[in-house]
Amino acid sequence: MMLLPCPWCGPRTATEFRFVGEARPRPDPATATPEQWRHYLYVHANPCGWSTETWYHRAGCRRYLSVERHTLTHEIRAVRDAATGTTAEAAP
Amino acid sequence: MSLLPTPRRTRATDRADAERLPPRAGEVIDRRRTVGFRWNGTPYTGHPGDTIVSALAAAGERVFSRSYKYHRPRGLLTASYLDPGCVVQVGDEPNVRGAHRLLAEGMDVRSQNTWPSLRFDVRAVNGLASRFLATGFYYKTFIKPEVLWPAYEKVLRTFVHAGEVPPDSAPGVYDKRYAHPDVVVAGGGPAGMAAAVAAARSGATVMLVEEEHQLGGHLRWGGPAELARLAELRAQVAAEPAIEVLTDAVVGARFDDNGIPIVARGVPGIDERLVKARAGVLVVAPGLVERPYVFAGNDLPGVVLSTAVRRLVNLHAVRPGRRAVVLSANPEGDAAVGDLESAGVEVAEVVDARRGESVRAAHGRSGLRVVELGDGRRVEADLLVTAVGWTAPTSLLNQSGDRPVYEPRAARFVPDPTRMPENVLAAGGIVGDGDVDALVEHADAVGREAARRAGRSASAAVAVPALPVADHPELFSAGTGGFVDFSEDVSAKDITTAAAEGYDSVELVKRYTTATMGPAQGKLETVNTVAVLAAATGRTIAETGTTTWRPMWAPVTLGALAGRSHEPVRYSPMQPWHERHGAVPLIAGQWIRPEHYGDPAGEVTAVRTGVGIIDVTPLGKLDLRGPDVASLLDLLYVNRWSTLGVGKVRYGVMCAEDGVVMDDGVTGRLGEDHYLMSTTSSGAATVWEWVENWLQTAHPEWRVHVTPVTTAYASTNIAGPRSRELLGRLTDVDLDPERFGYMQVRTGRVAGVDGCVLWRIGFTGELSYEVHVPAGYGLHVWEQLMAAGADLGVRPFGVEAQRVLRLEKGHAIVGQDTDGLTQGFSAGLDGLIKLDKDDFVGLPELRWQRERDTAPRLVGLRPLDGMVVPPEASQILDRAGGIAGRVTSSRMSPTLGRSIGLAQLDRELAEVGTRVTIRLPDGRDVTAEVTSPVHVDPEGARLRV
Amino acid sequence: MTSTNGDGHRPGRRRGYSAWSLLRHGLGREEWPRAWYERELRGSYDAVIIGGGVHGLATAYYLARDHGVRDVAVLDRAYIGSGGSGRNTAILRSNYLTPEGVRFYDRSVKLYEHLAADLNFNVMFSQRGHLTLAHNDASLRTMHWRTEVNKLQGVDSEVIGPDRISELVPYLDTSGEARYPILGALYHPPGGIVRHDAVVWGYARGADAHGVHIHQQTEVTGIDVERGRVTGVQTNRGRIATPVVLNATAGWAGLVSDMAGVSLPIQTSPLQAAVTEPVRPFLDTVVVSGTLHVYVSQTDRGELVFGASVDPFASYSMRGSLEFAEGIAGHVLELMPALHRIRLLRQWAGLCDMTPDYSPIMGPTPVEGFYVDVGWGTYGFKAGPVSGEAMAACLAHGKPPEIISAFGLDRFGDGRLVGEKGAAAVGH
Amino acid sequence: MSEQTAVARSPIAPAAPTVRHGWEVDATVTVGPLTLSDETPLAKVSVRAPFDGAARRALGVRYGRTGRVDLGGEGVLIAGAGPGEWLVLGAPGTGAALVASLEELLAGTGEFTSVLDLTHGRALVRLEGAAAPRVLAGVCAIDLADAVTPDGTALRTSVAAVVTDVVRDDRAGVRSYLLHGERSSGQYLADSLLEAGAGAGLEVTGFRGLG
Repeated sequence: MMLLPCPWCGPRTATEFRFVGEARPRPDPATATPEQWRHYLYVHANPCGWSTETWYHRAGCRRYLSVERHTLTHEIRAVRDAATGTTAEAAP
Repeated sequence: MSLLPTPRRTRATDRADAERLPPRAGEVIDRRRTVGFRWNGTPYTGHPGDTIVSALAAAGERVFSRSYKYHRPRGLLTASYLDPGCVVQVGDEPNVRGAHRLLAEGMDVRSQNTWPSLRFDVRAVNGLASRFLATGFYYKTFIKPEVLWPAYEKVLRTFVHAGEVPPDSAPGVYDKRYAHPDVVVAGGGPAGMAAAVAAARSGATVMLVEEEHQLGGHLRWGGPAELARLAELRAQVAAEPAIEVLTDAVVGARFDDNGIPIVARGVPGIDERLVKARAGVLVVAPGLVERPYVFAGNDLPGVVLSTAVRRLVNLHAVRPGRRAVVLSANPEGDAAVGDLESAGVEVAEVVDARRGESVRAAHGRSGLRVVELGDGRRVEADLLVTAVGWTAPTSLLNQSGDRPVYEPRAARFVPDPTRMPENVLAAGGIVGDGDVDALVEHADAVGREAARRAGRSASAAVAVPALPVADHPELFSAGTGGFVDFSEDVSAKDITTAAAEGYDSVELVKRYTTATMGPAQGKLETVNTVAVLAAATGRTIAETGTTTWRPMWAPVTLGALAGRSHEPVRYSPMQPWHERHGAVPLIAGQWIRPEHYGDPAGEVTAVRTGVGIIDVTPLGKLDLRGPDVASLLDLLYVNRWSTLGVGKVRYGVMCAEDGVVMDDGVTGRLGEDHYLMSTTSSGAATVWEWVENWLQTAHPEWRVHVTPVTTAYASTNIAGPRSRELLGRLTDVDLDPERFGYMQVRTGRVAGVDGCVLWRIGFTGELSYEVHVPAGYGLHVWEQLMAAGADLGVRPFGVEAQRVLRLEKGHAIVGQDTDGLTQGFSAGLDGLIKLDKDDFVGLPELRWQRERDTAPRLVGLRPLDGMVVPPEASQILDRAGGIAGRVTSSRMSPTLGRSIGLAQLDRELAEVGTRVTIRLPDGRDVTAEVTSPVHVDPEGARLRV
Repeated sequence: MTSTNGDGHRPGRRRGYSAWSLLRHGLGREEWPRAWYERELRGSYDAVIIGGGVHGLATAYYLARDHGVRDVAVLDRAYIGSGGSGRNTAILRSNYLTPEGVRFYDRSVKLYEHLAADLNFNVMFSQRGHLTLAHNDASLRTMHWRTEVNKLQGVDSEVIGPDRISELVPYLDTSGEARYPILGALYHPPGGIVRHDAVVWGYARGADAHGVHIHQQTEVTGIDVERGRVTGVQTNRGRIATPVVLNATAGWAGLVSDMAGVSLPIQTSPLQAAVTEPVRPFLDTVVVSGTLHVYVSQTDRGELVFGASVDPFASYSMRGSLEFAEGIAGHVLELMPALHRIRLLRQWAGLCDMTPDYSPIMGPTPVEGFYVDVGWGTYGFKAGPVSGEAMAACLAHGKPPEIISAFGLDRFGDGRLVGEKGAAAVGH
Repeated sequence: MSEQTAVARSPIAPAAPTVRHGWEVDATVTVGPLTLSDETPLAKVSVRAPFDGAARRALGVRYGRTGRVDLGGEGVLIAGAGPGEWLVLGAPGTGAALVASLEELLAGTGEFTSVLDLTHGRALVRLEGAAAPRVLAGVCAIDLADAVTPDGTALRTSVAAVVTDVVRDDRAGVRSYLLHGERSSGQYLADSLLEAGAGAGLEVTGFRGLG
């Protein structure tokens, strides 16, 4: 299994994480049409290539992470804390 | 008259060591000791260091198995792990590689796929019939009549070529561990040893992994110079403490980010160990695999590879035959001639392929008798040694992303260095050719570079010298037939036929003929398959390409892969009491909890009429602190929370963004900025992650700290009309209903334990208190409750009684009375969902669900015959006989003395009073009336006493 | 759509396979005819089917055979059956959860039962029965639910207890002492296994015989859409003009649909599988445990074939993982402890196009002439014949037949999902 | 109101139970070189605060490291268990006092902080001995080499498939790991370690405390 370089914990096997999915903006629930809302619920870009995703490090720091990952090679080029934006370089 | 001696039939013990040679310089057997074993029931002996097959060969045995499809006799071919003819059953263990597995005292070795015996196998198919078993024959036959196919299939299954696993197979001992070496070297030949030594000297930790039982590779069966070099390299390895040597072990695969499984046998006390290495750099140094030659009769016992002969003679001191023909295209073949002569084997003919000489066919019945040469001459021999070239076993390189390319000049595939990832290097024969010095020099540079890339030396990139490939004639097939895949009984003709039928790409021919799909994973077969296919299609080998090399390198036992079982189980602090009091366990996810204590109906009655206590520790609990908790709750629950006062609890339901019901529970406000949330037992982990998800990704500005405290508290629900009386005997909290009302929370001391949280809630429909005590005191408090309530008739109750109690009260269980598509208004939540809130998770979908008002509803159900309890999942039919819903919960109610249920039912039939038809599993239909979900005490009077 | 057959090839059945023909070929030196031919790639076809797996080939076969539409090209970027069709674990069953699903897969099993005779190609469908084990109350309840829905649709399913399970599969640990005790099972006698490649080849041979062109090593690089309708496809071998395109590319479905500007509710994830060395046959039925994420069957060659649930993240990688092999081995041994000495021989992966409700997406799209037969997740192979039959009708008539009407792409916009998650998640 | 003196219990069943500091503990004493002890009676307090602010400076420990400090007259071990998350271990029975001291310590930071006594919510064991890394390598994927995880390292990872805080806390130069996790799987965790350590001669010993 690939290693995911957690900005807080360092590289860990992907099994320590939960894949949440492609990062998608949430439409305004007050104004969203059914089409817009269900696009948000169901439709994926599903690229074969670079994808920006959310992962949760459930067996480690328990932080939600924003991950840029290549879906074919599993190369990872950027990981940051979803809330604080912290990267490995900036983590204490 | 034959030049060959007639085999003499004697008792096996008489023949032990009959073919054993005088001591050899490089032999690995210990002649001072003998090892006894049985072969097909007959006692044999060998020496420590012998493989099963070398011991049998030393006793003069030459046939070790029958082939997969045609049940042809098969003998030794490679004398290595890959040997397709030497797969045997050892005791309980099937498919043991007899030419690799070391002999052990008392082994019960049997041949596989033979009936009634290895010598006389009735399924053996003669040459004529084999034409009908040609490739693809299954696809073309047994088509009609259809009804007969199952019968045909049964017969086919009896042909299976394999060992057996008894149902009472004795347990094995398997181990698994993680490792983090800087460098893993796959292959312990001269290149692997040199690379390991160089890496270690550069500061790296190294795992050196060798499939055979000793380091050394081909040096082991060489002459005095090679043996001297071997000793020197072994000493260098032994001198490096940073090298961990694993023999009888293989690198199984290379996965993402150098995740490398290493499978090791021969660890004392352990059948097989899986080392899960995460390596900085992988050095691939498996050497080369000698390739068989394709010609008629090439599978006869007595037709062997040159490396096999050299191993047998030099490592095990076994004379492989009496009279030999050697087909040689390379120095290894030439060396085999020398070995044979030194072993007293008459070399009748050396056929030098470099001079255009060739072998056409081998003849014999149960073993080789005559070799037919290219020039038409027929030579009597019991041994035909072939040395026609090499296969580069590139499997680990392919798995690393490399695409080795065919080099016709060398007649083999070589790595493409431009496609190798940074963390993988290759050394030794897989890269190129040279004498030992050249191989070692190259590997030394590779080892130093590996250490550097693993971050263990700060030096500049190491210049790795080139290792050129030597010329070698392209010799794959004599064009006279013969087998391409010995394990699968696939002939050259099969490949040609398949190509002619349209299965003309390498992947299709593999799938159609099953060539390369056997236990050797293509290491012996792939290149010959490709070569024969290329010839059949008029393409080059490079154009034809190869099949994918898939993990594992060598098959791994399920036991080793599984390792120790890691299936966490969770217990409440009261578990010892439950076990002592006859609780019937219920496995609920990781939790083990009491289902009942022998009488669930009695437990229900105790709660309705007196008092009962249930261990509800598994209920999920989250401690929430901070000024923004109310905003969080308003977002996650469908109902309103900002109005909840301190000291109050409220029931809440969470939906997902698609409006589907996700979880429910009560949450209490313990202080101004302090709440305790409960979730379902199974939803505890999911809800925690869900809460964190919204906090971290949507509202990082909110100040909320979430801490899971599920098992910080042992939770007991005290339920029943006398629950107040019982609890009052043990707590200093004022239970007066005027001051501690329904849906309120208090903290205080229970049974001498401080810091307890008391909720007055009513899942059971009775007056009840849920007491959460610091978990270490859970057992103490439980025991105190049982003791203090003895005169009140307090009874423990389990999950089953609770299910009945909540069903009587009409409380839905998320996941049972709802499913993966049930939205809020289909779960009986009409009164709870606040569509007028600005936002909450799932709001738009619930708004639309309300507007459509077409979704199924959760209803109560009472069969007209109150003695009939429709099993849960019984379907409810509409008037046309279609499915209109299903019974989601159903029990006999001890309180009402009749059956009651809950159901998901189509909107049209969901009005109270409607009569519906339930189809029971036994096919009968019963009529039931739709009711309110609340069957007992609909006014809630019992809760508010 | 009109029926044409431009290259003068005579459709119909070519010389058949039988014991007699085998005898003839065995005794003589007569060569077998090709199962299908390499045809010239033409500049236009009445319909282009992207994806040479069982779905694409079956659609082409039924289009030509039942609807007379023979001017059809099936394109595959590698070789036929190179995707999910050749990578699945070849389990067939119809014991689904929703009435729509049960009816659909039941039709597929019925077609499979007669497929060998229909195609004159033995696909070795072995109806050895299918057991889905329940290890807890919740899954036992789901098994009952499926059973009742199945029975109402005329599908043979029942819930059986540990004793009967033990009779069917003596190697299972039914002692009740296990960490995951076996409380019962959904038993589905018509379920079984089939030779997956043979299904692909049989359909390819049949389609070819009816005039369909099969083009391997032909990769689609673009789809031409003008004014809202399809006009052709671009390939690595040139452009093909066509008014009708079917996307039957499973794991790659999203990428191909994107070429036509159609977004799909699909996430691609690998599904891994593995096979052991052969051992003497001891396992007659297919055994599935949803709780343990594992399914096991034994082929006529004696190999045990294992599968699991999809990898839990989006990926187009077919490299596989060690964790899969460890997990599957651990779970198999939880069920059948005696198998610990059997060796895992080989593992591989295929790509699954997962939908939110674990039901497929079949039928027209907002782009006229562009049809999808996608969203096959982990259950595409089971549905090969019925999908081919239904999609052929859909292409021929321009609208989906009743049997797939619940599976339209528009259901996601309308919020009408078909909840198969409970039965399909690890429902092999 | 009737009550008996309450005894607190660990989730890990003791071989030779006795009561100390109000907790039932194991009286077994082993002198072997590789031991596992149940340290659940230790007070365990969780602190939450911004990961890099004044609270962190006040605690003196960053994520991934440990520190031993004196808090309200008690020697405690502080582990940076997560970003913005600290685990404070103290002597049995000091949980409430620790909460008070920590709240006082953090009050001046002006940051949003929480202090929570989790003594009863967690299980804690100590694996000690030169061979401890070998045992742990059977159930934990972390590289335990000195260069990667030296003494004073705190991390969280999966141990035998259970999420666990792994705190390296060598004693007298001997390798020692504190393993801290959710309470109800404490017995499972201890059993898993004993199984993984069986070949290395792992033995159970009684409660030791922080000393």
